[in-house]
Amino acid sequence: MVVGDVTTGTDVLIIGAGPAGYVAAIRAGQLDLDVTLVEKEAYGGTCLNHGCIPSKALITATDVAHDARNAEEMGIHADPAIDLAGMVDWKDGVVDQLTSGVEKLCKANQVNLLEGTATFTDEHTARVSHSGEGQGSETLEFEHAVIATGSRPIEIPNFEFGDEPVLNSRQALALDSVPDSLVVVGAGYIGMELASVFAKLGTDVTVIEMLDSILPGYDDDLKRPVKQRANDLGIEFEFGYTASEWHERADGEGITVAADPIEETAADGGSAEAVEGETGESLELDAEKVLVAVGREPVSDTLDLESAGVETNDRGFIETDSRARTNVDHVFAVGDVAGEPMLAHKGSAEGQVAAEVIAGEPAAIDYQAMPAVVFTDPEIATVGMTESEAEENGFETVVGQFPFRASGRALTTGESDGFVKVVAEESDGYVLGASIVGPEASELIAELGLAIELGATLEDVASTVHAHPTLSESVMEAAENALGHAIHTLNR
Amino acid sequence: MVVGDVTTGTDVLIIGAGPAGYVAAIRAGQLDLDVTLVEKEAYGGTCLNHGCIPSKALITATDVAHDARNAEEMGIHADPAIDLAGMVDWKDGVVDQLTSGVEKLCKANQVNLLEGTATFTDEHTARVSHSGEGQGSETLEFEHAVIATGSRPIEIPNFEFGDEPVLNSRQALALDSVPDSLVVVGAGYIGMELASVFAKLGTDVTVIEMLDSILPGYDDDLKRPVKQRANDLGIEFEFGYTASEWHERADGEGITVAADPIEETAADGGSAEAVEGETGESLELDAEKVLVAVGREPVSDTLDLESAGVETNDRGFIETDSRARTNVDHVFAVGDVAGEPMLAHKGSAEGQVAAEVIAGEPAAIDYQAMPAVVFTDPEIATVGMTESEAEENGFETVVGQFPFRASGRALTTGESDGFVKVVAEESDGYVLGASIVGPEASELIAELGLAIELGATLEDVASTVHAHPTLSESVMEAAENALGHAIHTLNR
Amino acid sequence: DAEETATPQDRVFAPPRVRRMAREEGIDLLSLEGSGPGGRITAADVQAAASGGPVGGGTQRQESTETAAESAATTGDSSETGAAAVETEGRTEPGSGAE
Ligand SMILES: Cc1cc2nc3c(=O)[nH]c(=O)nc-3n(C[C@H](O)[C@H](O)[C@H](O)COP(=O)(O)OP(=O)(O)OC[C@H]3O[C@@H](n4cnc5c(N)ncnc54)[C@H](O)[C@@H]3O)c2cc1C
Ligand SMILES: Cc1cc2nc3c(=O)[nH]c(=O)nc-3n(C[C@H](O)[C@H](O)[C@H](O)COP(=O)(O)OP(=O)(O)OC[C@H]3O[C@@H](n4cnc5c(N)ncnc54)[C@H](O)[C@@H]3O)c2cc1C
Repeated sequence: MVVGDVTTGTDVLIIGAGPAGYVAAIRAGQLDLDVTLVEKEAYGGTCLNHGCIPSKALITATDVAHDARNAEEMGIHADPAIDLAGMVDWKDGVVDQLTSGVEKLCKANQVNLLEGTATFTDEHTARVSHSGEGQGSETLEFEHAVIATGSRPIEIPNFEFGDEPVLNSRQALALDSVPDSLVVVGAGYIGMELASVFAKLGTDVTVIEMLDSILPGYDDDLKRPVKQRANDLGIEFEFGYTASEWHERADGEGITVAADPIEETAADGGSAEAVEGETGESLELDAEKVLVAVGREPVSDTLDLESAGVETNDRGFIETDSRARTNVDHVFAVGDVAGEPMLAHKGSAEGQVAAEVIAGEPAAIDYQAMPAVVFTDPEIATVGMTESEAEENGFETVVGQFPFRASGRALTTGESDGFVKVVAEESDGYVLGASIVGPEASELIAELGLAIELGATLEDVASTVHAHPTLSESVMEAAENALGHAIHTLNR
Repeated sequence: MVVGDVTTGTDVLIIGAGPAGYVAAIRAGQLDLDVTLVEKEAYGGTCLNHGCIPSKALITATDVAHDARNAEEMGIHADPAIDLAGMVDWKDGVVDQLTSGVEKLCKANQVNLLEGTATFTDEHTARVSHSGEGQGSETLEFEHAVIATGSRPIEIPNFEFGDEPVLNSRQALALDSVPDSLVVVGAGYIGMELASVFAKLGTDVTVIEMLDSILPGYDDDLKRPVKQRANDLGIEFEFGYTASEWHERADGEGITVAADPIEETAADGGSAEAVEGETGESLELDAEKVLVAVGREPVSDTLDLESAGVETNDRGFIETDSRARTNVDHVFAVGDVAGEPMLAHKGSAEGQVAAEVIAGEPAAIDYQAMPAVVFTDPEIATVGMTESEAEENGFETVVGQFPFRASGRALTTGESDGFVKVVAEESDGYVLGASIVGPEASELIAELGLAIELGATLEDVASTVHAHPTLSESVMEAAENALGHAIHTLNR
Repeated sequence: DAEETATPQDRVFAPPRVRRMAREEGIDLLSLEGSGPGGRITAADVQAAASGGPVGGGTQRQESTETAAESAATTGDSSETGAAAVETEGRTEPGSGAE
């Protein structure tokens, strides 16, 4: 361990060991660069420690219980008991396995790992301060730097994450007892994923959302099955409201969350729930806890970026070119800090590009299609353009659709809500985009991502033999439907 | 309904409404041909009524119970009770929904449906006899015929499917109470799938197999996780034995199945179980029922094929060319009756080709890759060539592999046995084949099937962004591994 | 970049749409040199072979019966009413027929 101020040199300094930074580090190591990866908290970043992995672990585990509890139709009678502390232990075990794996992979690829907080001191040096007792700081000289400091949850006025009943997603994923009731502020994907988890754990969940529907940005037809399922789970929604403050209840039995109606929404009657006889009135919701999930913001303000001359835009994101370069030629930015979409695989892909560009390879961010998945019940997955995006981009489109209720495989799993939709260019049939809501949407989207990347046409997808009985046949059928000759659904 | 002998004409006569025949019929209807589909028993054939669909329904349902029962590690404590009669009712409901859907789709595509048994009377006519009381028969004149009569389970000497404790797969899928104990003869995919179902229902299962391992034809590394899981489920194996006869036990408490050692196996010590101190000795296994699943044979002997001049090979299969044509130009054969692989999607694909060829389209069976799935626990899925097949075909190959235990998504589902393996041509990196054993193998194989059909390279697959956290990332990582730069596993 | 260790002669690397085009044109793909990545045979290669020379604008591509169906599907699906139509058709799909 390095104590005091020492200066060491490195070819590539990578700041932040989330999926963007550690992937950049491993790839740079593979390319024989001398790499130092600095992480202030935990290898794997938000994704492995407090995001993708823990959330998906709890989603899957609560689904196992939920599916068994609701399988009477299938002749299965079960009344599973959930021990959340045990579930969280298991989840923590999964996280440990993956984060220690990341550490090992870094070492095996000759990445120097350094624990500490990095700040820039000038264009070619950074200071790394170690937080442990007796640990000082050190100065690192670098040829290239890769900023991969990620993002953090946005706080809203009067809801501080330090205060006990107020949770961010990270704290919610670490609870070891099930709250009786929970208010979720924000119906984006994180809010909706966690709302389902808690509802399946038996919590009474109410979601407050400023806009008039869940999952802003997704097409209505994709949201419909998710909203329906959420209703079935007993999740309540208050659209058109914004959380204003919370206070302990006088009876000491929890908190009250207050929410004000959004002017516009109330005015134009956009949200049925918001106007129903109480226009302009505030809501008071009693609950045990409140989870604030209103979005994430880049971690770009704690790095002394100015010392390196690196600029951010007005939202705090570091803008980059197709080589993942910032305005400073030898400094790169990847992952959430480099902008939307704030998704792990987007960060990993950028991390690989940054490493390859530094190694002198002709890499570039030139994906035709970036997938996105929402792990709600059912899942939503999209890749490429939606129909309206394609049209805005000047394409004449043809659309094919296949409902899972016509899929033999879906019926045999008892999960047949949703559909596969494929958008293609009309004249030559090139696949432009796809969206799926339903069972295994997250996995099924992969084939369509490959189709888009390879410039495949509807005919290519339709004439590839898909195994029976699988959900992936629905992808083929959607393509056939667009061509006018689906077998298991009517065309036209 | 037609009574007595009437002659009607049709452009296309299709015999058998399984996935080969009904798909041919729907496609022919879409192409505006005048089609008559004759079925003697049930729309949807073996697959929907007694094969793919009912087996997958029971596999999924028993998995729901099994997963809940074994989720203590995840903090879930459940003791599900299974009511097999209820489960079978549910499964029958799924089957009904699909078969009535097939019937409706046929009608919507202007297919004439005829219930009865068809036999050829000459090259251009067939007789259809109706089985109902008072129903006679009729003669159909056709321009083209498509034979899609499928296959049936093979009987072995002394085990007749009519005898009560002897079951074929169809009868096993229709049981409405759980047998205490079951001997399964044959460790092919049908035997193994059903062995798992019954083991998960609580039956003591013993599998007798002539050869020295499960799932003949599959590579050892693919079989290993399946064999392991079967052992964990308490399934016992007797390799190197062949079932010779069965008899009721004297105490009336069930039956005894006798099995003889296979000479060769015993002689060369191929099977540890078979030789262990009892070489050459017969086995006696007590059980409640015995399921015989030793393979399937084409239904080509009940059609008076000679009258139409259509030939079969020595195994009874009708040989066809790449247009699905038999030796008689206007007669086509599709599905199980036209040869291996006897899989539903292979039959459907051939059915489409036959319909299109009859309509004058330049269709052909020119798939580069035919997927195959075994729905064991875990699933096995393959497409294209194995490494050794590729080498036999003269390719220099490179192989990439990714173990699910390194997949974040797999760990969050608690299912991380198995791997993805990709075989590619070395110099240009064309993907030639893939095999997967593990969670959702059946769905993951689709992307690789498309890759092969499109002539995609390893690089194409590796540089397609895959959503995180998904199992499909493992496909990308296997491709990266073949290229020497996987991120989440070490490269050679 | 075609090496000696070239791929076995009877294997064609071309997507299904190109294979069908070749069949329509009566062209044996094995006789073509691919111009796509790694030597993959492209639609343009088939068109070039079909017209006995270099490719033109690519508009001559023969569409089979699918063209009509495609445009029908487009008009149906690109509007709100198209979506409604999909719903209605659903009634004849497998899976939706159970009482
Ligand atoms: C609940 C939740 C669920 C999610 N689910 C998904 C999902 O299913 N799929 C998906 O694609 N995405 C998901 N995300 C988003 C995903 O987590 C992020 O997109 C991803 O983590 C971004 O990766 P990154 O490497 O850019 O940043 P991060 O993962 O945030 O990592 C940044 C790292 O940098 C470190 N760091 C910051 N500043 C410094 C410094 N000055 N010095 C040293 N170290 C520093 C931090 O400690 C952190 O470890 C989810 C997020 C949340 C919160
Ligand atoms: C337990 C089991 C599980 C299986 N699982 C899978 C799986 O997961 N995936 C997969 O791909 N395959 C699976 N199969 C195989 C699959 O069922 C067959 O490959 C498929 O059914 C073949 O389709 P087909 O149309 O050729 O024949 P069939 O489905 O056998 O249909 C033939 C039809 O023809 C009718 N018929 C026969 N003779 C006449 C006549 N003379 N006149 C009128 N009608 C006639 C029959 O009544 C029958 O309905 C499974 C099979 C079994 C038994």
